[in-house]
Amino acid sequence: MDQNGFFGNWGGAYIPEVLYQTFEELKEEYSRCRKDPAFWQEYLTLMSTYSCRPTPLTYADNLTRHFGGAKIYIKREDLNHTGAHKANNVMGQGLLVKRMGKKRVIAETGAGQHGMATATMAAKFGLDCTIYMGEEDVLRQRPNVFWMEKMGATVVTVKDGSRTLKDAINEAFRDWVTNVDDTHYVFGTACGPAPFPEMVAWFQSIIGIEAAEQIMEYHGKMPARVYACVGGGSNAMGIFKRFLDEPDVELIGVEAGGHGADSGAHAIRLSSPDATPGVAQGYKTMFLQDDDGQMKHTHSVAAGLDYVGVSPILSDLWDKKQVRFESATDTEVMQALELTMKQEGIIPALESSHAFVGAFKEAGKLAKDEAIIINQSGRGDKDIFTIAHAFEDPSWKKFIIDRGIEYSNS
Amino acid sequence: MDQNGFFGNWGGAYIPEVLYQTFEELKEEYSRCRKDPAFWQEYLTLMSTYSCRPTPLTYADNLTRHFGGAKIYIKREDLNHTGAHKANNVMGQGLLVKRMGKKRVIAETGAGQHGMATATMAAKFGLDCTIYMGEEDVLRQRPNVFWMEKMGATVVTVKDGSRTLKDAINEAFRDWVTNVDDTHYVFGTACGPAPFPEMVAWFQSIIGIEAAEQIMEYHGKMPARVYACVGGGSNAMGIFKRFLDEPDVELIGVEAGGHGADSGAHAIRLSSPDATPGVAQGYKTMFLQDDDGQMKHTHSVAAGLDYVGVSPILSDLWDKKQVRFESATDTEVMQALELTMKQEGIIPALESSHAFVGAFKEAGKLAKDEAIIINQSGRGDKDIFTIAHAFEDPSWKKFIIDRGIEYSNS
Amino acid sequence: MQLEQQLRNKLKDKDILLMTHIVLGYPSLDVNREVIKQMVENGVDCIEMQIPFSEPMADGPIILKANQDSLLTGTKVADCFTFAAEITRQYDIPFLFMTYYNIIFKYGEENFFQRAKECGIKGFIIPDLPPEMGKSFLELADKYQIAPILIFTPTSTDERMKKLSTYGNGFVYCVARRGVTGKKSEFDQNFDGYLARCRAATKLPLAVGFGIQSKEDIEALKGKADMAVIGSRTIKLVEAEGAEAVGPFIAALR
Amino acid sequence: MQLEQQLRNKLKDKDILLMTHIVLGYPSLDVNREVIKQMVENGVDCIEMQIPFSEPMADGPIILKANQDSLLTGTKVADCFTFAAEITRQYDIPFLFMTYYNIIFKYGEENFFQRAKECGIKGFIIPDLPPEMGKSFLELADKYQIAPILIFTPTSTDERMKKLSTYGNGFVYCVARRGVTGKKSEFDQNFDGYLARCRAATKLPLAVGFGIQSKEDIEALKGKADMAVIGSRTIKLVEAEGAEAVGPFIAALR
Ligand SMILES: Cc1ncc(COP(=O)(O)O)c(C=O)c1O
Ligand SMILES: Cc1ncc(COP(=O)(O)O)c(C=O)c1O
Repeated sequence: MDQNGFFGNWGGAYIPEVLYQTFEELKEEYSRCRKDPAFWQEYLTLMSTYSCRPTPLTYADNLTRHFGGAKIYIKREDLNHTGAHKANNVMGQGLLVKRMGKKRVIAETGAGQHGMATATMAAKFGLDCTIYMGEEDVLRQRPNVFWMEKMGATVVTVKDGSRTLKDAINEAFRDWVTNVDDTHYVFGTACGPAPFPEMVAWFQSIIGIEAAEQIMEYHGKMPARVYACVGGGSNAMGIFKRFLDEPDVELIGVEAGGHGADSGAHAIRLSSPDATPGVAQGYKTMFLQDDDGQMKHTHSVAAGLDYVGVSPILSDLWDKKQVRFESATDTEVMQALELTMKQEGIIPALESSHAFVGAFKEAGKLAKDEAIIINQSGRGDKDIFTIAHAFEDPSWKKFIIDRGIEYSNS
Repeated sequence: MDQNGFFGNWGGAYIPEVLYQTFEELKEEYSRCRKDPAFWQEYLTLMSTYSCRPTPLTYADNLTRHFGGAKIYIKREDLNHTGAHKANNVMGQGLLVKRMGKKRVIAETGAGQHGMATATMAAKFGLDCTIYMGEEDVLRQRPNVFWMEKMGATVVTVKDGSRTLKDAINEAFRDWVTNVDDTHYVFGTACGPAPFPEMVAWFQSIIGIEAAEQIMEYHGKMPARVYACVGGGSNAMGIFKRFLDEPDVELIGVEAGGHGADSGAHAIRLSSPDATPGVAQGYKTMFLQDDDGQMKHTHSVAAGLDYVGVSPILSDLWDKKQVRFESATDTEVMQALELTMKQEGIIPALESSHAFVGAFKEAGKLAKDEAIIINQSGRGDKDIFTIAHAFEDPSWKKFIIDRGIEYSNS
Repeated sequence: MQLEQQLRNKLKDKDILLMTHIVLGYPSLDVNREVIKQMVENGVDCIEMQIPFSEPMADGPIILKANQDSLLTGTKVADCFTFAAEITRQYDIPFLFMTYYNIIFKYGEENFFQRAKECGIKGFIIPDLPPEMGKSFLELADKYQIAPILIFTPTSTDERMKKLSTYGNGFVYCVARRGVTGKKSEFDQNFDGYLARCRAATKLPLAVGFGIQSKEDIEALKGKADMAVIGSRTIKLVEAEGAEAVGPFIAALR
Repeated sequence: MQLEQQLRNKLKDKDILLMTHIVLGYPSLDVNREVIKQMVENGVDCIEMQIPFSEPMADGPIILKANQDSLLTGTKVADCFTFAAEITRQYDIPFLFMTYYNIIFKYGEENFFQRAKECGIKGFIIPDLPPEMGKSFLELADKYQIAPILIFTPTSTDERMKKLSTYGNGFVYCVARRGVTGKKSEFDQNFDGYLARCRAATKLPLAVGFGIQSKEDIEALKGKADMAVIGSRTIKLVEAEGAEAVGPFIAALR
């Protein structure tokens, strides 16, 4: 990151003036933390006592045999407290908030995972908490709203724009510019104005640091490829970072193909020509926008990938061809999810299942003495409403209908 | 355990003759495994690469301050793969099944956690799997049924008797006597005929072994008390075992008080006079039964504690006053759950919340330089249907009604 | 007269004996009365009366449901004793109690034996009480001269059968197959081998049960077993056609 | 004539100037036309025309909705330029573009400046473009003599204001409070202190915006600021009472 917050052509901090001072303080505190080994140690201790870091690297025996190629390893971010890699970033920012002495946190959330993680951190650190969530996502992920509220957070349903993640981000910014003095905005992914992309990627880098150590222990050498899904890019950067300087490791980011790259209903920013450079939500990156610069609606079965922008760090790595980008359609995602459940007894989140698709397409073509790592960013079992729905499971539908009738009559 | 499978007056193996041979083989394999340090090592490796052992011991800062007494530590079995301590037992038995060369596993399940864990293990180990689940529990915990089926298990709804856990156990036994040659019955708790109580407690003892090491590291001495909820008794035995010989550690098992000890609608076996000695489901223990020896209906807001019997090992420790037993009512449980979510950002399962009630009642009376450990046997976020229901959350109800209408119309 | 001797006496006149099964209180003790009458009058040699239990883990769906329904209508262990006393006075064939161990344990083992003796019961079949768990039970059986009927199964090794035989009395109940009551069994070559193993392991008469439903099944057992056991089949019959149907059904089996 | 000079000339005759705000295409360009007419005829001194953007992150609910509705009816950037060209020809007061940076970036910075110049636009207000991010933007502003309006806020330090001032031109937009457009501000002592800081930091005229809704608000600003900005208030007015209501409202402010 250069001093203006750019990674090559991407990034920066396109922020309203009212936030200038708070960003100065944030950057200062962040850079103090980065230089202070005690901070990272404090972070590690927190993550190993409150969440369960290091998360395991699981050898997927059956999937490996199924595809007959490279050994498939799964990095188990699903086993984090609150069920996804989001906890890494949030707990890290929580420590920062404590240092800065702020009393309140806000956050946007798409899938609900980042909101859950933030509400959790706020409960633990005794902070007030407001979560912004697009109306469409509230409808998709109601259970998360219930839990956030139970943990004491206020959940605000955002009814503007496409009523998804990007609108929740806008609304969170509106809160921030209003309550800037006592409030920290816990940005949920490696996007947004600097220093967020780098800071979030830093906290998430714990994933790759652990994974590298683990794969060396189990496999004896670096993996041939590492796969991660790419929404905003935080779990991807989290696992990629450590491997960037390893010459023989290929890094693959898998984006949300939705109904297909040609359908217009997707969230592919880097692996299709639909996106163009733009500036929104405080940073410059490849956006899905029209010729006037208006953001387009995106679609993915996975709420957490249903986003118009992408980490400026990833745009830069894409420019420099250090990361390859692919996409996975909704249909492929459901198939990969089903296969993984049946073969390994593991339930990846819909978001994470995109990374599995990418890996499954390529694993069979690699030599058996190679290994690949899939970053399982989260667990799917809390997404029952989306997953059972997507599978159109009849007994699930019947169950919901019966419950609905029961509640209607009571 | 004596050679007939008794712990003091309790236990034994009251099994149909057709199972005799299979129990002989099981006991033999089990005793081979117990003697073989390589087996335990294999078990540890599996649990640290597939689940995330060691699970953390979390210091509950806010709760400690809230009660103003002993330091409260939480053993985080909720962070296990599949979300509860049940995985410890199931993965252990899975290794045993592999050794015995059986191709199929069956299990009973109440809350659905043990069924989930077994279905998961079966997927990973490539075994056929059938899960028996009482109809009432299927209705309470439908999402678990969905996941078990997705992992390839057959879930059989048991409509006999009280249509809960004990009936699922009976039905599993009926399957076992029929398919004894190729099938192993993965008993889900420290009950049933010998060697199950001891074997399950052995696999679960990993909880206490870790917890003891962790508390020594964080607190510098043994805890004053250790709390665990008691359904069948596996998570309780799991954490208690290591502390049994520690003279200054008091062990407290918390049973399901349901609507209250005097209401008749509870599942208190040891901490009220309602239960009497009996023999059922293959073992001798304290059962909730009438004067003729017919088992009574039990009640708890937590499906996993809604059971007529209790581990014979715990009955023995109760006899010997090595464990103290208390109970927690449904109402107390909901309050403890809510407090824990708000204060610590942690969501205990309804079952586990019983242990929290026990600890909360006593923590304030202990000195500040003492520590207590609560065993959080599982996570509550997958119990959204029970928990949101129990809280009578209006927006949850509305969400379900709307979804139901949507499904009805499609 | 001891159970074994009673059966051996009967075997002097018949190729094979017939034991039937009823669940006490299902659908009612009155119907039980009528069914027993039909059974005895049509030549049944021995009847096992099941005292219902809430957790009949070795029983299949038909008997399971009968147990539960009986309990729902309020059948108590005390009623079963009273009924047994009445019936054993009335009919001259041996009557046994079949039940699960908890019924005995909860009643108090010795009380239970004493009361059963008073009621003229000749033997106990307890599917969840292996001899290892039944030390005092077996001693009391001896003391009260009530036959403890032990069970052989296809999974029992020769050695195990021999051992069981030393504890048993009256006869041995050879379960025809793996599984619970109520389903059809195959009486094939394997089965013959199994029965031969049973015969070799004990001097007691052999009863064969689980899945016997027809005259052919019984014919097939002649010369190999001493007694055929009809279980769920008559329960289904009573459910479908009433108690009166039992007599003709039994008569047709011979 | 440069924007600053234009304003200073006006300030010779008036205690305080009035700037108003419209969202182009909301509810339609036709209504915009009528509203602007009413504004100019009733003495408005400067108008900022917002080119709608899908992500107006610094705007409150009223302007946010106006942006979205305008886009829904199909407003394009090209339409905004055409409209601007028409309006600037018609009225003699300065017109500014307010928009978010992506609209300019996507159009191509230089193209955008060129076209805006052709259309007679005198300044740009871009709330998400701090000078650090706007190097080429500021160079082009200089080249095309379109004033880059920079923004002071109550959170800006003296040092920061000084720095901003060196990049700005035309006037400085002093945001009255933390937050987004559309809510009432308190013009209290703190506010006076803030305005004094603003005045000390720059030689440019000071416009005060965010939450100015009434004659009293404007009166309170006299002597402290050079221009009052009315934003969301007129949008609400047009929604509630139609474009004709704008004239009397503006007239009553003076
Ligand atoms: C489980 C999971 N994975 C991935 C993502 C996508 O975010 P990112 O690309 O920042 O990792 C989300 C976002 O909510 C998520 O919940
Ligand atoms: C989370 C959890 N805790 C506790 C229990 C009770 O079982 P046990 O007493 O064997 O630990 C269950 C049973 O399903 C459970 O799911």
